Amino acid sequence: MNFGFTNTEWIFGTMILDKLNEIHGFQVVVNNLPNFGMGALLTLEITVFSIVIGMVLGLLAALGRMSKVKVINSIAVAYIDFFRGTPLFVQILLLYFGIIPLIFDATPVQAAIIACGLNSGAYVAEIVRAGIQAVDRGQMEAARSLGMTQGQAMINIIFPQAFKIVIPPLINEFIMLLKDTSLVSAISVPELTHTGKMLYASTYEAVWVWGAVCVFYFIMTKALSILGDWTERRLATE
Amino acid sequence: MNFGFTNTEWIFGTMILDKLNEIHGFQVVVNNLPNFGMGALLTLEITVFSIVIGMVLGLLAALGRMSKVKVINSIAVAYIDFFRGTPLFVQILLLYFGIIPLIFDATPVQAAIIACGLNSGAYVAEIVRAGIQAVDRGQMEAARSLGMTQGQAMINIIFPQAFKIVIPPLINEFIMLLKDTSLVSAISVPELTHTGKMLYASTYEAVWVWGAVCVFYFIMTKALSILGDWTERRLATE
Amino acid sequence: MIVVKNLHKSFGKLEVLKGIDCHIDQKEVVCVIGPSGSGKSTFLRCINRLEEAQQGQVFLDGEEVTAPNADINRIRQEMGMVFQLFNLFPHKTTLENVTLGPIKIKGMRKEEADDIAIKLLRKVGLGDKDHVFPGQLSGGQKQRVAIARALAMQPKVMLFDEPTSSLDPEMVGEVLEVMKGLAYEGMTMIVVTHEMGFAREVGHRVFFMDEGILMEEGTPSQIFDNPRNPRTQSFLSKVL
Amino acid sequence: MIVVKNLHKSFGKLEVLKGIDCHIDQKEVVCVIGPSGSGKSTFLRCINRLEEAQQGQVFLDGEEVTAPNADINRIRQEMGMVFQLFNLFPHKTTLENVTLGPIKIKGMRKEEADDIAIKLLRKVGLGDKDHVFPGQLSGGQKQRVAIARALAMQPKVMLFDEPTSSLDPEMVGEVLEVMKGLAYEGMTMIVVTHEMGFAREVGHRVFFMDEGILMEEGTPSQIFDNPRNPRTQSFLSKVL
Amino acid sequence: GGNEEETAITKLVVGSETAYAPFEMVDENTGDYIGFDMDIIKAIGDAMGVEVEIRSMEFTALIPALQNGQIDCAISAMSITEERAQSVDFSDSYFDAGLIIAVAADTKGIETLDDLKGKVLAAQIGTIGADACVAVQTEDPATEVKTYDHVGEAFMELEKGGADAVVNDLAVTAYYIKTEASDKAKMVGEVFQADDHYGMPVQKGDAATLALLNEGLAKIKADGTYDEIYTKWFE
Ligand SMILES: Nc1ncnc2c1ncn2[C@@H]1O[C@H](COP(=O)(O)OP(=O)(O)OP(=O)(O)O)[C@@H](O)[C@H]1O
Ligand SMILES: Nc1ncnc2c1ncn2[C@@H]1O[C@H](COP(=O)(O)OP(=O)(O)OP(=O)(O)O)[C@@H](O)[C@H]1O
Ligand SMILES: [Mg+2]
Ligand SMILES: [Mg+2]
Repeated sequence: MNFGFTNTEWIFGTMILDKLNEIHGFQVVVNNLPNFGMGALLTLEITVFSIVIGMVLGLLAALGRMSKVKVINSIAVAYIDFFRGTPLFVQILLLYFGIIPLIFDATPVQAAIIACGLNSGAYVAEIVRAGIQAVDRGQMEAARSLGMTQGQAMINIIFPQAFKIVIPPLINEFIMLLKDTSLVSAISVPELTHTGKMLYASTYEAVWVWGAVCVFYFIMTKALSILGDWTERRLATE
Repeated sequence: MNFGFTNTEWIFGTMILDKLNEIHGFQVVVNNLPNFGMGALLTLEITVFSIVIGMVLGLLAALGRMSKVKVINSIAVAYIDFFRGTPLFVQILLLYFGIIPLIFDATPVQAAIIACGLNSGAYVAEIVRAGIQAVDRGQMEAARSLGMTQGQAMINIIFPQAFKIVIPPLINEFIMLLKDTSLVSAISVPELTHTGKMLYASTYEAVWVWGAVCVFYFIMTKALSILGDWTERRLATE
Repeated sequence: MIVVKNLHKSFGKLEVLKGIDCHIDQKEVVCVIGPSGSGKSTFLRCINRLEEAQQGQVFLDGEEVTAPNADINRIRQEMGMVFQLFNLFPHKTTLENVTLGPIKIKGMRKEEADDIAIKLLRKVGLGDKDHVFPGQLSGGQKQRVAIARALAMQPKVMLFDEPTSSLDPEMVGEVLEVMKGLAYEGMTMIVVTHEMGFAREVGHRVFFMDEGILMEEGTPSQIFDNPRNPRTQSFLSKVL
Repeated sequence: MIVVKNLHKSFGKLEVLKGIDCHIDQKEVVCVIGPSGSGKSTFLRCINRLEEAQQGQVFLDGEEVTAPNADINRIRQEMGMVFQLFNLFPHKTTLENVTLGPIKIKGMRKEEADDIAIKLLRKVGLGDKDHVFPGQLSGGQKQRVAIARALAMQPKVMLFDEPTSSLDPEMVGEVLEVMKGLAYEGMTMIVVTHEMGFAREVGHRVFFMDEGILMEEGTPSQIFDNPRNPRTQSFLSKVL
Repeated sequence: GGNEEETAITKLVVGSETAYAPFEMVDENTGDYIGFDMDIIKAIGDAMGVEVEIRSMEFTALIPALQNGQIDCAISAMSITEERAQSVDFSDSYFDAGLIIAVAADTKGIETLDDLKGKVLAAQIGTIGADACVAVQTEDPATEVKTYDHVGEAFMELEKGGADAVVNDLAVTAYYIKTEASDKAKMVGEVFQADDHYGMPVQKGDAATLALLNEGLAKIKADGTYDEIYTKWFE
């Protein structure tokens, strides 16, 4: 059962593996692979829920930001400015320990999703706004000159085109958010980074533990960015 | 001494202040304003040093990324991919506890600057690359058709134009980095977030402490983004 | 049919239209010429209120287009507009580009709109391109689709803003042909153009604009053969 | 002076030049005409190797431009190029645009380069615009600066790629005037253009290209008045 | 250099997780580091004539920082455990501690470690309190353990109702309830792991620092300084 390797390769491979197995940090990582896996899964879960919330909030905030109604505009601007102008890490602590308890009992995971969702909403808002503004002005003019109302033009002409423009930066935001979920480890959400923290606190194997955590994150972000490139190419050829 | 306020305003103002003074959290924040200030100063310091390192590394990495020499290109790509593909938080822990001690004795502040500098270098690299590529292709062709070498064209024609394009996203990266320095609180750098953590642990005033920390960050990022807008406007009119 | 009274338009401090007065009769083809930046596009865009004039009035068949309470979306349906850069909707097929207005704005049934659109596409010589996206068309084809799109709303007047100036030379002809056809069918048209040949052959009247003022107007032969205004003379000497 | 032998160029699968052979004599003005996408620009750009041909040779005064070991940076100094979109350096004044080549490439002293540049700017009618940035110039002025920039390298031949087609009509004349002047001074020129008037008046020979092939060549009167190739005939019928 | 060791020590760089009242915390009015541990190490410094510099860091960072030589010793209510003793050397014990369970004031039915099975527990990452929680979880996987960078965050979780109990050092929990939560939380059951003692870790093999700490500790215990400090913080 050499799995297609030559004998020398096989011997060499097993030798390296034997050597590795003698290293404590390597054992720690291998033994905890299931834990890392579960942490990564929760990381993904939080990311997906957050981006969904972020997209809804972001769309609303973008429209609010472009609205001519003063109050709506101010609210949207304040929301976007606050969440883009302060660190997510501090937002998480403020929301989890300060604000959310005043409103309702949230589990750490719920709080994490709320915090990350609110934060990414602010970034998505700017992406959406940029996307809408990137649609050639002539498109709106052509639609209006046919006799469409502002709303009809938005829905039929501007949004469908903005959608395409917005996809690549949205995927990028997705990737950013995935990395940012590492911060919710501070509120005891047992995601990937928290898994690393626990393991590190009991083994002190910094290079191995944090190295392994990096590898897990890298695989996830790489997969997303390949997906992003693929989508971008597909959109370009369409 | 009413500082130009009317009597009613003055009375009303002092009343509010009296009420606030009765609140524990408010007192905590007011008493610790100097500490927040010092934390904010260290935050700025780390940010400035990191962005300088980041700009140098970023320029090198961008050139490496566009180089046709395979080895240089691969190194640049690996560097950029790793630091953009994993969370800064984990990078900080990996570097501070794992990698840097293998090389030399770094203080937490040094380690923070190294970690943030390495991280921002990867992002700056992509900004610089995008900036160079955003210069109209015709510029390179015009320069080459005069008889300039690739290098002469880069230095005389492309870089000066890319520079202008790159300034706004660089300032944006500066702002991102300023917020990201909140993460070095994990390696006990007594910057703004760490100041908040310590104060929170002894007072449990989540809303006041983290609210105050947010305000400090917001002031700094807002100042930077106003500076950025101003620069952008100046560049546009030039 | 169209009456313009004392039209003024500024962008910030820049006064682009300095009081335009004119009237255009039904079935008349008016060509607007003049140097770059003289305000030709702005004039056209003020007529259907893509730009809001600061002062002055525009009337279409006696109805004031510039009135604050005018139902501008309905009025615009009666004024088709064709742009220099086509402005086709890139995410829709040519057929959808043409039927979008009738269906979404007029609430026409899809089958009926398709019928009309196919006829219009045939008329502009693109009967076979109905399921193609604008990205796959040449410039001349795009502009012809844009004309069909405007015609689909059955407008009373057509406004053209340099419809051929972003076309490769060998495509200019095919677009001008379509416009000529329209003119002969009796469509009222205002055409901003640099194609002096077209203006001379098809235009009933030519307006020469410079620096926001309608400097001179007259029949093509008056303008081209006997320009009285020195500005007109100097402009024509450069472009003819 | 310039000899082109069996020039082939493809972009991926798209064969753009399918074997071009021609020679251009000293002091000759050759105008290249043809429909959009026929490969005119590519032909010009292969001559100074802005595009690398896959096959075939180009010679300038007997020296092989396309040789792998050719000192292309020196050779390019002898072939001035003017682009459709001007490609002036926006961060430099007009004077700097013109002196950059002589100073940086030829190592000329700044004073000397300034002298030459001022003379050239005067020659193209822009003696007063030396300290202005390109952003403040009109299209026609930009193109004239671009011509001065190319001339500052004292080239043996000038290549023009549709130098007037992104200009407003009233600016076309001023650029063609400058080119005409150059031609009369005996500059060797290859001009890709849609300005048939210019080609007829100034060109010594006209090349008609279509689909990557040099379909027909001859004197202007041969090409414009008696085109033999049916493609030439059909193209000219559209644009004249 | 090994030779100068005895004469070389004029300054101690001391790591501490300054978020563990009453052992170490930030004075909410001045921002200074205060607490039992802080007073002890300063007294040792005074007694031995060395300068003391406190460096605030995460609890989990203390041992790595010692190993890397970033700090000379730590004082951070750190229990002397076999596991830790593999990585660092500990000074003599300077405090007898033990773990206690804290629950919300109105909680009934939680008295012993056994009662914690199946409950939601909160503790600080890397502490023996967290180890105790994990031990409960190992026995009954239905137990949920929430861990935080700082114990204060675990207490907040209890206050918010996000946890049924906090397992932590007696003195710290007592101080927290006395100063912050006398109406919100209470301690239940007996102190356990009472053989738990706090020590000051130094880098493995750093005999000089260890000697200095032990000598200083002996001195302040002998001259009554230790008792003064103890009274100040715990009575
Ligand atoms: N939206 C705008 N904001 C500011 N200035 C504008 C705007 N639109 C046009 N202008 C300015 O108004 C002037 C007239 O512009 P307009 O487009 O009407 O000229 P034109 O005669 O159509 O020129 P061209 O032949 O180049 O199309 C120009 O100076 C132009 O820069
Ligand atoms: N860099 C390139 N990559 C791929 N295809 C190209 C490239 N440059 C030109 N082409 C294609 O080669 C063909 C010839 O292009 P070229 O620009 O030489 O034509 P042209 O005769 O100059 O046309 P025009 O009059 O529009 O300028 C076109 O189909 C064009 O799309
Ligand atoms: Mg115009
Ligand atoms: Mg071309």
